[in-house]
Amino acid sequence: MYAYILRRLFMLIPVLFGVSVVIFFALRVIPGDVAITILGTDATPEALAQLRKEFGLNLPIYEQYLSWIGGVLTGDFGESMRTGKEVLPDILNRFALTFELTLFAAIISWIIAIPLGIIAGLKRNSKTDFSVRIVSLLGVSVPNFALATVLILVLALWFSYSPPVGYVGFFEDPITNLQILFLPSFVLGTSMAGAVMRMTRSSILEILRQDFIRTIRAKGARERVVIFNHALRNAMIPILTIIGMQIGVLLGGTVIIEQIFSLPGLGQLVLTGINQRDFTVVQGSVLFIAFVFVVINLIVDLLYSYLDPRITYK
Amino acid sequence: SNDEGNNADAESDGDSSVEQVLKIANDQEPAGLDPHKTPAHSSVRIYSQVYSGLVQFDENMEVQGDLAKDWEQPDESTYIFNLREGVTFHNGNEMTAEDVKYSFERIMAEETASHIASYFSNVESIEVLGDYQVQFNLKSADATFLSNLTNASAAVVDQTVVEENEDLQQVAVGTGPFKFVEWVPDNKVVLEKNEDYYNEDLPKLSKVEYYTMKDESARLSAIRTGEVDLTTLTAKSSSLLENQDNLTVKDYQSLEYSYVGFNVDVEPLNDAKVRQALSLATNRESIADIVWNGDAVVSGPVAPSMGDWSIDVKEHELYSNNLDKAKQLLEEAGYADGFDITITTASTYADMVDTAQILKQQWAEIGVNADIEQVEWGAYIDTWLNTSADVLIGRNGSGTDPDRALSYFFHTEGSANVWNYSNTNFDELVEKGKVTTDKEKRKEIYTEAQELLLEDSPNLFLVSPMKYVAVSNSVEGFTPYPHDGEDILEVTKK
Amino acid sequence: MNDSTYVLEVNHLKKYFPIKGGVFKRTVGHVKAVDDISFKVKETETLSLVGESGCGKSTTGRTIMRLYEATDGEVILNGENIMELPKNKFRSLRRNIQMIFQDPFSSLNPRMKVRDLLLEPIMTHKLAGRKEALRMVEEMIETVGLSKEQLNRYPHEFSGGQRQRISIARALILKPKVVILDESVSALDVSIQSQILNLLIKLQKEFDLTYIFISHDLNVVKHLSDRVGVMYLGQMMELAETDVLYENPMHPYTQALLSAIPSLDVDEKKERIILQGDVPDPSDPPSGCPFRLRCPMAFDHCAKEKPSFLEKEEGHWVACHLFDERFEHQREKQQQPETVN
Amino acid sequence: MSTVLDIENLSIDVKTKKQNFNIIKGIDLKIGKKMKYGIVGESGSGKSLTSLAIMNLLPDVLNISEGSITLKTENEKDLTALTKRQMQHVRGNEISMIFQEPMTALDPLYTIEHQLLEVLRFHTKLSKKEMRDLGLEMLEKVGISRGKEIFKSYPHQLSGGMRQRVMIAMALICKPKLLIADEPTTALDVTIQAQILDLMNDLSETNDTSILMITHDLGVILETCERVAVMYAGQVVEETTVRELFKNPKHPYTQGLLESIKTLGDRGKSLYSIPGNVPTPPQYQEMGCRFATRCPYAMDICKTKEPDMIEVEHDHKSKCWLHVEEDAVHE
Amino acid sequence: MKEFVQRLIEDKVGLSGFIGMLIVIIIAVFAPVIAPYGPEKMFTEHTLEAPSSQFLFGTDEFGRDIFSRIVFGAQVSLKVGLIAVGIGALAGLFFGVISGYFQGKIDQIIMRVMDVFFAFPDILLALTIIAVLGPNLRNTMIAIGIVFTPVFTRLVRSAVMSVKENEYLTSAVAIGVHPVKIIIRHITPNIMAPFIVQVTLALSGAILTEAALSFLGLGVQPPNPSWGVMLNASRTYMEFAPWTILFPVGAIVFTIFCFNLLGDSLRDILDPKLKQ
Ligand SMILES: Nc1ncnc2c1ncn2[C@@H]1O[C@H](COP(=O)(O)OP(=O)(O)OP(=O)(O)O)[C@@H](O)[C@H]1O
Ligand SMILES: Nc1ncnc2c1ncn2[C@@H]1O[C@H](COP(=O)(O)OP(=O)(O)OP(=O)(O)O)[C@@H](O)[C@H]1O
Ligand SMILES: [Mg+2]
Ligand SMILES: [Mg+2]
Repeated sequence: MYAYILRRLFMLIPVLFGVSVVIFFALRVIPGDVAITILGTDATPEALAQLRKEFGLNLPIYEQYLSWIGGVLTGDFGESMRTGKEVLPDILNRFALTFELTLFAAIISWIIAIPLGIIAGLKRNSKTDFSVRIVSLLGVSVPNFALATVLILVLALWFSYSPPVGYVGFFEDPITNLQILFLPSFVLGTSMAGAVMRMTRSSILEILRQDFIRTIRAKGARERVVIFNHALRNAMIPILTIIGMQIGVLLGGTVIIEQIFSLPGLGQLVLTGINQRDFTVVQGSVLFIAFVFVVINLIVDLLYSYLDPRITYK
Repeated sequence: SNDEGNNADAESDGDSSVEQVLKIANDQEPAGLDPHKTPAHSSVRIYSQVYSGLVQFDENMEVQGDLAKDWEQPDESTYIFNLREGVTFHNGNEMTAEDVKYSFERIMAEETASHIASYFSNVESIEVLGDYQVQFNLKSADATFLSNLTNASAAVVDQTVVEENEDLQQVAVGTGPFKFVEWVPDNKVVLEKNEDYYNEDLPKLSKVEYYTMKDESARLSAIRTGEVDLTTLTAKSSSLLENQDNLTVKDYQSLEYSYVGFNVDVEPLNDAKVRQALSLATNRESIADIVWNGDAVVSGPVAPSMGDWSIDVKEHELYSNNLDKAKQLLEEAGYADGFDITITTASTYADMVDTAQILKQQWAEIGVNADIEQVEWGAYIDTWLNTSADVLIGRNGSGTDPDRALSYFFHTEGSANVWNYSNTNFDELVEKGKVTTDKEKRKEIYTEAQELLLEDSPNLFLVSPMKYVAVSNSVEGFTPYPHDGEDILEVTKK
Repeated sequence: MNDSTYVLEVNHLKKYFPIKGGVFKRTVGHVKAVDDISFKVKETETLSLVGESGCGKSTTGRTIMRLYEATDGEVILNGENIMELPKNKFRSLRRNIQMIFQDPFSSLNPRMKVRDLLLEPIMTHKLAGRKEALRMVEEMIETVGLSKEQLNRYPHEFSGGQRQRISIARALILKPKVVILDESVSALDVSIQSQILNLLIKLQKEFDLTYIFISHDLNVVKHLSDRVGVMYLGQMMELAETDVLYENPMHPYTQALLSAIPSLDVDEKKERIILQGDVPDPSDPPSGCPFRLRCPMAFDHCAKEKPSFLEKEEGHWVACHLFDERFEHQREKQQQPETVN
Repeated sequence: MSTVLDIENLSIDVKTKKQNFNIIKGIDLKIGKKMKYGIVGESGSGKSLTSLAIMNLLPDVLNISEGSITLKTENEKDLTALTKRQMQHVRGNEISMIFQEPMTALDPLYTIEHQLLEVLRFHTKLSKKEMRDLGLEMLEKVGISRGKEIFKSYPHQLSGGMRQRVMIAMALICKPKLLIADEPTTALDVTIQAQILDLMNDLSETNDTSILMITHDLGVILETCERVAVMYAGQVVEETTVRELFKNPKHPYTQGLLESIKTLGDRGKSLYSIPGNVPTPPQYQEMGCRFATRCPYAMDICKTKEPDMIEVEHDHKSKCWLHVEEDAVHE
Repeated sequence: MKEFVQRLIEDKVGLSGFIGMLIVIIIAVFAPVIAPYGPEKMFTEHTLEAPSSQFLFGTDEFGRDIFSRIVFGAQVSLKVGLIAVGIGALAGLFFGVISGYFQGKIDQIIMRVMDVFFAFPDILLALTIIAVLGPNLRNTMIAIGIVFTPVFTRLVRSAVMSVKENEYLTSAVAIGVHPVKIIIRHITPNIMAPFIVQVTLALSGAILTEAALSFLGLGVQPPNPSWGVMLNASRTYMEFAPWTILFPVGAIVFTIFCFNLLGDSLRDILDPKLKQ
């Protein structure tokens, strides 16, 4: 088990190396650099050259890469070219927000999706099933940014409500934090819910067809036992996959929601970074997100082996 | 609004029962706080509250003292400033002539890469005459010098702070009305009252919080529900708030204008007739109507809010939207059937994109088929800088002095003349304008220069938009000016 | 014996599957699925391999076919060691040795019509032009007892037995010398099974085929084979002519296996040897004789040494210490196997 | 002999929006106390459905259209008329069942202990310890000595034979009156099959449990059962004692089946084989005798009219027109 | 195939999805016929007018007919969907088949590279690619295509590996069929079921992603009538001209919904496990 974790962590290295190379060189290919975006229309060739020198952008690309990756390996992600702030603490700070948002969204989606999915699966082809399927598909079909925009407007116009401005961390002020995060989590959660609902339904259907369910019934089990102790637990495994995937996707996929709700999350950091050609920030964040993504995959895999004794990692 | 209490200053000039905390929503995150290095408006609005310069504009755009009590001019190219005594930086250090010298030398030093270095390229040397007296020696007479000094970036900084922090992007220690408290990236910047501000009555607020809210609908909703007290708006949303009774929308004419830039080296744009034809094909009112909700004025190279400096372009022939004339000019230039062209614009700014779309439609009427290519901001600046687009849509700030608006952008050697435009007559005119200190004469020169520029049309100057600020009714004393749209010095909350 | 009468010789064939483990997924052990097996197959005879699940029957067949690369050993087909041929070269030789699989439901590509399924081997080996090939297909389909009209159908439109006929046609259309049948009738019902077995016997005569018949059904094996090899845990335990083996099994395992077949005679109550325990894990086989843990006659030496595969009587090979001269006395000493009615 | 289970005229239909036809028709079976009863038939002949019908575990699309299934234990009850709750009490308690695939019949996520003791939790009020002891005792009985270890294992850690033993332990732990074994050894090797059949024989003897053994292997029937019903295409075509069936098969299908098995092993000789294929349910809807298409003796009437189940000899029933003809001749 | 059509017709949900998709396709194909005006035609006198008989869905801030733009927008959306998914699906098919069939080193290499791309969050990867290539319709399609490639590769690879379990594949090898032909004739057709399902789902994903990118101001650019562009542009007006946002959102939701309906029921239809 530990050997397995170790191996997986080891396998992280080539992936992260690949990510670092791809993002590093992609950024250099993008037209424009940080000097240009800082100076804007005030740019003069001298000022530009000076700034570029300051950021080391005048060095050969491979040297730039080596010095960056060398820093990263020693835990030094460098400083933002734009603001001069250290990159890593900023990433961690923002990750806390994005992660919280993702987690809430996931929880909201489970609360909505799993019970409905179970009901739909159990009553396959009934009216309930039909409506649940339609609703879940609708959930998937409505772009979350459209939902967010409409929600913000409707709440402000009809209920005079808007979430508090200025983000505060959960540990600073939990209540305000929850108030701030509720709407965005809700929007993300509903759009996640559709897929989870679908997966719940189909894996419940799949499990109910299995032989062992028949065995349990043959033993004289009540339906409640059949469903909750056996069917659901088995169905959780594929559901877990999709949840894991969604959490991974959300970690970087909250960009739009963060922007709409003015949340200083990781997505914002990258987006702003790209727009401002703040290479160090983008490189660092993307590498970090990739790291978290791979780790989440690992955790999901480990959860599998926890849920499913057949899966053992050696 | 619920907010953590402010202990620094309970009793204030405003209604003492109300916390004097102003919450402002901005569309952009500050790019950094170093006044010498950061031209972005999102930064200026913050560091201009923290730093002061030697002089400043009053509401009529007349230069008046700030850190300098007054100044004298022994000759055309020498300025002596007498500083206020007893002014301290927010860290308690006294501000002296040495600091002024240091600050401007920092601006002028090449390694600072300051965006306003060119403003002071005419400065020969700076001499400290006494603790409170400093002398600037210019290479030649310079009519722009004083107004350049009003620039928020021409701020006086504390040398020790610079040395401690290497640069000033993360810290802000000035002599201005507000002290910098914290900057939480992509979230907020907090300032608090400088109790030791040289003007004892000011500022009236005890605290200012700038929130970054990139999404306009979020800002709208926040100002509506009173979560924030003040926010900038686009023309489009301003009308949405007209009937809102808990707030007022204030507008002011900006110092900016939108333009179409041509690479005058490439065919067919190297032919002035073609450019004139395009000018004639352009219906600027329509752009003002659609893009700016009707609240923009037709502009030449010097924005109309520069008052006397700008010429009245409304009646100019090239602004007459005369399609027949346009077609005729095209024919003369040998493009009777029109041509194909690509308009490049920044996707970051909706108004530019909208403008491009309208132009595409308008120009089509004289047979010019335009494709629109949008690039995002970094690439846009790159394109601009390298003149890698034939037609570029943009917005310029025409500065506070006509020299900036004309010489900087269109002089053959002008730093921002990316258009490959070169006209010796024009060059001579703006060179002369810069050293002419007599206002009337200067005005004549610049009028001529503007006429010339319109005729050559290296750029098509379109419209100068209004800017809008939505202010909650609990805010008093807020008046935006073209040169300072977010002056909060006198603001109180009730 | 004259070598030329053997179409196929398998010498010391081994197939080990690696077990990966450890931090870097290195090979930490092996499943010795086939562990040093040798036998020869005469032209037009049927040699059967029997044994319990997991004993390596299929692996033997597949390794001979080079569907798995052998770990060691040689397979001599028509005098040529096919294990040493480069893959490309061997591909063209495949027409000489064909295989028919167990599962009638998954052994035909569901998206190909029967005609295309049968054409494919001919076209692959460029045995004929398209017209001639079509004729061959039509002939073959009738040979296996289906009709030309059925060529246009897809596999799922056929019953299991019919599908197995198609599989047979597909393998035989190449006119191979050797056919390996891996549990080819096990999945079929009794009444269908007899049809297919009859067909196989008929085709063997018609085309002079040599069969290697892999099965766990001892009744079917008895019916079909000339010689039978009994495998256990990757090794050959006993090999003899069918009648000899069924009448006079030497190896205790063979005895137990034969006794476990449910009898079909109402009046005969046969004595069964009930073996204890399960087949051991092939990745961790017992020392010495692989069968010793379940063997009712095991004695101390069985754990020490692996018995060698010896020809005890003419054509009757067995791997058991009881038949080693050194331990002959053990055989007498042992009680009659524990019996159950 | 008194009867434990009495199935009368059982028919099962498929009912969906798209299709609606009969699959199993007119099954009559009587299983006596302590009797070992076999049902034999080819794949798809309806053996499993019959057993599932007894347990009231038919899939949703299938339902019993006719007939009754009477369980005669302390009190007599028609299983088709029980409520869900009552049926749950019968399952695993009075009738239990083991399935063909020991691989998939156990929940992969729970330990053997959990799954074995679950039955006791459903049907008894024993304490935890009592359950454990009983469970271990039961494992002992099915020949698993390392019960405590096996308790902690998960199904995938056991071999097929072990799993099937666990299934048997699970089925017998409540001492049911009837054990239904649906092809309990098909997936197992011969030597393991011998172990399992042996075990089932022993246990039914000691527990007075009747067994309904379902298989397609006549050999298994002969080894284990006293009576047997031969099923073909959803019907019972012949029913008698095992001995009688082997000595004196009446129905042409049974005859063919036995013939083909008996010729197996006579090397060189061609095997006897019944021509043609088993019809599928949609095919046999309109047929008279469902075996008619493959029957060497088929007459005209066979194709159009379904024969009755006739007691051709004492305690020997067969469903074939041939018997009617014979009778007619005799009379 | 026949059976497949049969099943689709019987499945009302899938059928309605299919019909909906057809409607969108027809609208896209016949856009020039259906739309009363050109998508970029501005009626500057009629800016932001409510729906009327002249302008069925009203007009936008430039006085363009929203109905016409939505109709032409269908072209853009479908084009983005089809081409982007086409790129991703073909690349995924190619790499997935190679990976799954040959296994070993090449599989390792391909999958590690895919892992790298997979580790980028979708939107961020698309953003980066577009930043590199420049925002426009073509590059949006390429970017989305690249984003989808790892997903398809993984799907195809695992489908290939499960097809490889089938004996018909071993049988083809045994017959001596060349690996390339095995891939073309035996593997590819048999992985089509999950592949097609993924394609329909990816189509809706692509349309949504395009909308999201346009929303961020990247991706398709005005005046191109992409629904995402329309939606983004209209956000400012939605309060006093709700039709400007309502119809684009409606169009997106309808299309995605239909694709999902279809994909969902295709999954049921094509999944042999769910048959019965
Ligand atoms: N591809 C493989 N990788 C690893 N182990 C394998 C592989 N194929 C077979 N084995 C192992 O090799 C041993 C022999 O398997 P094989 O399939 O040859 O047995 P068999 O006698 O054909 O059994 P059955 O009657 O079940 O078909 C088994 O333990 C099996 O688990
Ligand atoms: N859910 C169902 N819907 C429709 N038909 C079904 C269903 N389940 C079974 N059948 C059909 O009922 C018939 C009898 O099936 P059953 O499972 O009882 O056969 P069996 O005799 O047990 O066969 P096997 O030996 O293969 O287990 C078969 O033809 C089968 O196709
Ligand atoms: Mg095998
Ligand atoms: Mg069955």
